[in-house]
Amino acid sequence: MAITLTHYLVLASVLFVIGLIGVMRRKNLLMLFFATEILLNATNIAFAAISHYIGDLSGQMFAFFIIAIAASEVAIGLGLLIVWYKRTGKIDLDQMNSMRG
Amino acid sequence: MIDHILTLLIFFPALAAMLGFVVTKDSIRAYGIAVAGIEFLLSLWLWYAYDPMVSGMQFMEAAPLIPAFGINYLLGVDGISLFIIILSTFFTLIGIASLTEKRRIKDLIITLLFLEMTMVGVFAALDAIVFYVFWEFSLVPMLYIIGAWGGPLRIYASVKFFLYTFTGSLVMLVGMLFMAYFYYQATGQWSFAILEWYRLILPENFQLWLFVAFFLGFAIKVPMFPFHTWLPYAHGQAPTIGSVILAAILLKMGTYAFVRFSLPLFPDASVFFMIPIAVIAIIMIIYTAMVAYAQEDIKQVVAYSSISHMGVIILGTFALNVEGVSGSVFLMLAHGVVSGALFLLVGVIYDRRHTKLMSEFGGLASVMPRYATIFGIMMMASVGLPLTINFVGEFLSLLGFYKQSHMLTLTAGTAIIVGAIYMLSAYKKAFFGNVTNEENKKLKDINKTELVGLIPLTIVAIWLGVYPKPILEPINNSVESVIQLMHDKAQSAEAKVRIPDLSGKNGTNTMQEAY
Amino acid sequence: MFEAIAFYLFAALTIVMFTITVMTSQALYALTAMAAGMIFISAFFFLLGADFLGVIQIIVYTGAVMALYAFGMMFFDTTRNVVEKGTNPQIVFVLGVLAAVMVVTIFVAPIVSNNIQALYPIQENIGNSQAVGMVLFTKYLVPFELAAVMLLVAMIGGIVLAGKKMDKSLTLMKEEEIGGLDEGFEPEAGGH
Amino acid sequence: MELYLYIALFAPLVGSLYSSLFARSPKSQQVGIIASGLLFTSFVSSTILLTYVMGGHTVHTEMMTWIATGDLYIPFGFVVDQVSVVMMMVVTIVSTVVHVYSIGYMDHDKGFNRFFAWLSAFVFSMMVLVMSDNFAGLFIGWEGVGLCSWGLIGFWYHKESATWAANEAFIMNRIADLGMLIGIFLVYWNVGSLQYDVVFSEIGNLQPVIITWIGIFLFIGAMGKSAQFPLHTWLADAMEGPTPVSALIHAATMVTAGVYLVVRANPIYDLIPNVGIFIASLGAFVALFAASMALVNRDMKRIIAYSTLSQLGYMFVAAGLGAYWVALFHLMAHAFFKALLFLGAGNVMHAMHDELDPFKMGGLRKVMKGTFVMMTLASVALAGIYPFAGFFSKDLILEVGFVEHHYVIYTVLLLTAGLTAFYSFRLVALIFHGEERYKLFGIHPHEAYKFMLVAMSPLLVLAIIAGSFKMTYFQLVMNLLPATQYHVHDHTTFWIMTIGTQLFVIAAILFAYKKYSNWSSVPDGSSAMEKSFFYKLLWNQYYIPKMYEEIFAKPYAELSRIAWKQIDLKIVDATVDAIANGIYKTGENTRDIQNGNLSTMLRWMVVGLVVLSILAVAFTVGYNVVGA
Repeated sequence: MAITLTHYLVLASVLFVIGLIGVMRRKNLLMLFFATEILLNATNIAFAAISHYIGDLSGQMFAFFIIAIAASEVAIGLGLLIVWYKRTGKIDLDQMNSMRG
Repeated sequence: MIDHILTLLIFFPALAAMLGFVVTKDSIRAYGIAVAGIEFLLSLWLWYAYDPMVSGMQFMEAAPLIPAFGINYLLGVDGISLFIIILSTFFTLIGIASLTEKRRIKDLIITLLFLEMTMVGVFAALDAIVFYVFWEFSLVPMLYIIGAWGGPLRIYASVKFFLYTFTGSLVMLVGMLFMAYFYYQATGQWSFAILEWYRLILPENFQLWLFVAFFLGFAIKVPMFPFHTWLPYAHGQAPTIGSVILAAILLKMGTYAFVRFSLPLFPDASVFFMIPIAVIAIIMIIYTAMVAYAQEDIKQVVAYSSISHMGVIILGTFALNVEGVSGSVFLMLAHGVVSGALFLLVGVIYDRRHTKLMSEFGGLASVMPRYATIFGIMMMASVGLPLTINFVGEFLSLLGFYKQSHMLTLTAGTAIIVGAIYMLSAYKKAFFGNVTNEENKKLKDINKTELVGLIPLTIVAIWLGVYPKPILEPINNSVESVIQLMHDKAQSAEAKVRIPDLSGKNGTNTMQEAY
Repeated sequence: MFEAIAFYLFAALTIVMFTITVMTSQALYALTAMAAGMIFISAFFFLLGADFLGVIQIIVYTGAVMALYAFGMMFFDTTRNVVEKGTNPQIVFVLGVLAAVMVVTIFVAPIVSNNIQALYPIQENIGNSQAVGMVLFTKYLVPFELAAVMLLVAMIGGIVLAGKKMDKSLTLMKEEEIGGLDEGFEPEAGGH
Repeated sequence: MELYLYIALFAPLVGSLYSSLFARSPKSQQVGIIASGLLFTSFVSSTILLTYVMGGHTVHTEMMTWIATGDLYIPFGFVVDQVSVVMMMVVTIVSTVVHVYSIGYMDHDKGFNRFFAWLSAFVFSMMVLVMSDNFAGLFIGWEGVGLCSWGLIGFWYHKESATWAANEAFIMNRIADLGMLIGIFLVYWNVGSLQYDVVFSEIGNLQPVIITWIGIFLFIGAMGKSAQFPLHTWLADAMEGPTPVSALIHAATMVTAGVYLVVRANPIYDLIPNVGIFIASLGAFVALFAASMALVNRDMKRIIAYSTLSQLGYMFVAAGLGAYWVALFHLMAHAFFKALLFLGAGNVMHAMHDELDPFKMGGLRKVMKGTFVMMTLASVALAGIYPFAGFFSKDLILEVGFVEHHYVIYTVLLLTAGLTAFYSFRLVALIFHGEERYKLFGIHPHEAYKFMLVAMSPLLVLAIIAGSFKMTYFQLVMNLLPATQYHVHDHTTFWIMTIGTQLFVIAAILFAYKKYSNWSSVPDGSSAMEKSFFYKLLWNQYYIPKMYEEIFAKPYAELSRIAWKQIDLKIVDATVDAIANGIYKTGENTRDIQNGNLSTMLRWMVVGLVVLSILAVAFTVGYNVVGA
């Protein structure tokens, strides 16, 4: 019973769905960030798996860049989060409605 | 200088308009007349230098704009565009000379000069992108004229005018881009030059789609039924000068573009769509004539009559033979002169009474006889009486289309009946009968400023009706080459039959010579 | 066989960990579960022969990112249960599953039709790190540099944003004082 | 000779332009005199041309190109041949007389100068019509006379009825002109030219069905101008115009243009005898139809107008049966006596202060001797009594009908001849004989100016002697028209027919005199006759104008209103606005998405993701399916 690409992809999508559920469920901004990390990781698995099964390194390259982006995102996101928290004392999504159109 | 006369013609008014900002308010009128006069003389010079025996483009100018995509600044005139350019400069001159507007006259004249630039640009452009740019630019001054000097509903009218025509031309732009892409696929090079597009022979299904894309842009501009509703609003709200330019020149852009783009680029599609378009044209003719008959506002009568006449122009264009297309091009000029004059005339009475409702008038013939006379002449020209300018165009357009369809022409011919009905009844309501309204009893007859505009128009309307040859001949030569080009390019058997072959005729230039 | 066992094991673990991350109401649990999940993911990378990526995953994600989150959490009240307002979990679920199915199909479809060809084939005789390095510093040099710059910018940004008024201890200050820290902005709520 | 041609053609135009210069100025006698003088010049030139043409020559000249495009070439070409010269003579004679007469008739009118501008313009158009050497040129004149007719019917533009009648005439003519135009198109696309000589020499090569259509459409044009049924209503209404206009345009010249067209296009109609029969039948019908309406009418001018209509029917009978020269001859003779009749009626109107009801006149014989004599003689000529002009032309048409074995037509025409005599003399008797009923209305009639009577006298002379030109005329036109002599070969039959007709007509005259010469009261609609169905039917012109009003005019107006208010504003425009509003509303509604709540946004993001994924899958699968 060899593990095929499909296995990995299914896993990746399951993880992605978990991430999505998190994204939709969470109101706490910090927890939301966690969910996005899950999304990114799910994609990473998919990329690495495709890369492996096709025999092309490009997939891994993308995974690297995703990691880099995730790192940056965390840095900036947390920074903003802290500023927001300092201002309002809350990190609840529902109360961030200053962008109301 | 003659080599760059088209560039001069296009940008001289624009430059003059820029300078106009520093001219004082008192002298702006004289300045405007002078600029428009010089421009008009330049266009006459263009006519003088134009060789009527050559059917192809003349005074061609070229300068690269974006060479990578084959977008070039290409200009040129042939018999089809030459006279519309002259008509544009002529009407700008007349419009400024007979301007009675008092509000912010400086802005108005500058706007008009800008408008003149765009109009000349549209008719002189031989590159699709340049054409498109001028085409869209022309909306802006007109939007401003309607929006700033118009009647109470002016904002609605101007926005409607702008959005409507703009939407149509966006579809047209897509068509142009695709056309250039197709050219790229066929030749490996990008080109937006219309003359180079002429050489392409497109597959029939492409022709159909592209034709529709171009058609939408043009049809809204013309405006063809059922895209016409912006026009009555625009005319109803626009100041006199706006209506005059709109009816005389801007509408012609659509019909001109049909002749310039649709026919030579898509001969098979033109034949394919000939009957449906003719049906639309006939609906335009009869339906809008009926609507015109029901109007209470004399300006709306003229506005709807414009649409009705544009239907005849479309019909002539899609006759796809020399008689019909020459007739429709001539009718563009004729309708420009006549409808422009009629709008000027309506403006005269509006200036005096500040109403355009016919029920307010009646018996004007005895109070303002000179006015009534000129109005009568122009009305008869509009009705298409022989020896007036409109007749030549209408006669040829209908004659041309008769070759294609007997029944449709018979139906379209009712234009001469329904046209007479609404025009005569409007004239009767406004001018005949006794003067019933006290306010009308002391109206002053037409004054010198107004005559400055109307007399030349009257002369032109009759002169070209009696002796259309100086204009008809160059038009005929250029149209012949377009028709021959269409015949040569046509693929379907039906198109080969419908579009006559002129190559056997003496003195007709073949496709290669012409373009 | 080993591969299959490893895959299923780690797959199960990852899914459980991430589910905890998403579902728990304790921020600390979430953080911890996620860190564990990250490490389990690196196992897949090793399984797939992407050794370098696996190492990076552990170092960067688990080492750096999680540490950052941990620091970040110090600012917030983490002991309290995170209260989420009710959203309709069914819709959430259906949408999520749907999306996942789509994603799977998207990825699988081209492979079924064998449309993908390797641009940068993995060479068998050299190690993964070496291969990665060759590709990364040749074909992907510009994106790599850009990523580096991005990281730098993010770092500076993070410091500037979070580091403002570091000299003041927010935990020791009174609510009114916290509110007055940002000039020009009115604090909307009076703390917790 | 070309010089004379141009003089004959353009002298009226010069007169018109000259008069229009003064159109704004108060009345000045010289305008009328100069215009008349120029008309006379035109007449003299026409006479010179006539003598030239009688010498067996024709003049054909091309002034300049008018329209030339593609294969179409239309010049301003003019031809003076045997047919057109006859028309030119008729037009110039009658119009010169009418011009001079108008100087007196329009004496007190404010629009005196304007009147001459229009009138001369009309003559110019008419000359173009008859002299043109191609169909397009004919059409110029055709529309030109229509325009002038519009201007002259509506000359008193403050009168609602006049302007209405003017518009009616113009529009009705336009309907017919469309037929004419289609006929021209057919000619062009089948022959390739509009020049008469080319068309007539090549018309035989066409398919019969096309020739038939050409004939029909050209005749539709003729029907409008000559007011044939069903386009006849405008002619009676056109009597709103000044009387000289009625004399010139609506009796002598313009309305006969249709006949002229058929005569001119005789090579076409020769090939399509079926259409000819139709024309003749319609003509006979109109002759009777119009005469019947004239029987009861109480408007002097309308009676004469119906009489004109009836006579036009005669002409069409002749033309339709191929006796073109007879038609043209009757056209000429009719022009003289009908114009005379109208001008006489004008005198009466003047005398009666624009009263038109002959029942309110009576006994005018004593005050208006000259007019009385002229109108009586004109009526005699109209009735066709030997040796007046009408006898030679009208009886000839009867003979044509007989010889060509169209006995129904013959009978109808014979009956109509009786009716004609009756209503003509009913009019004469009512106006000039009997009691002086006008006194009840306090009118003091007076005879017209002397010079007006003098001006009318050439017409009188011609109305009397025109018949004697018959052979000269025949010699002249047989060069161009089929020279068929219409003689009843059997002498006995001939004499029975001639004398019988004469007796019948005279009996009708006597009956009219007997019934009306002692009329004493003004009918008020109470008599039994006036209540009878037939009287009402005739009085209301067979209810045709009313029917047109109900069937065409009102529905058209209503439909127009619907087209504007319901379709244009409520459907077409509303659709456009609805699209615009739809876009606007979408914007308004989707604004709520941007409520600033991040989790809502996130949810939308997921929705978008799902949609995009579905699309991607659909395309991929679709691509694979199609590609495989």
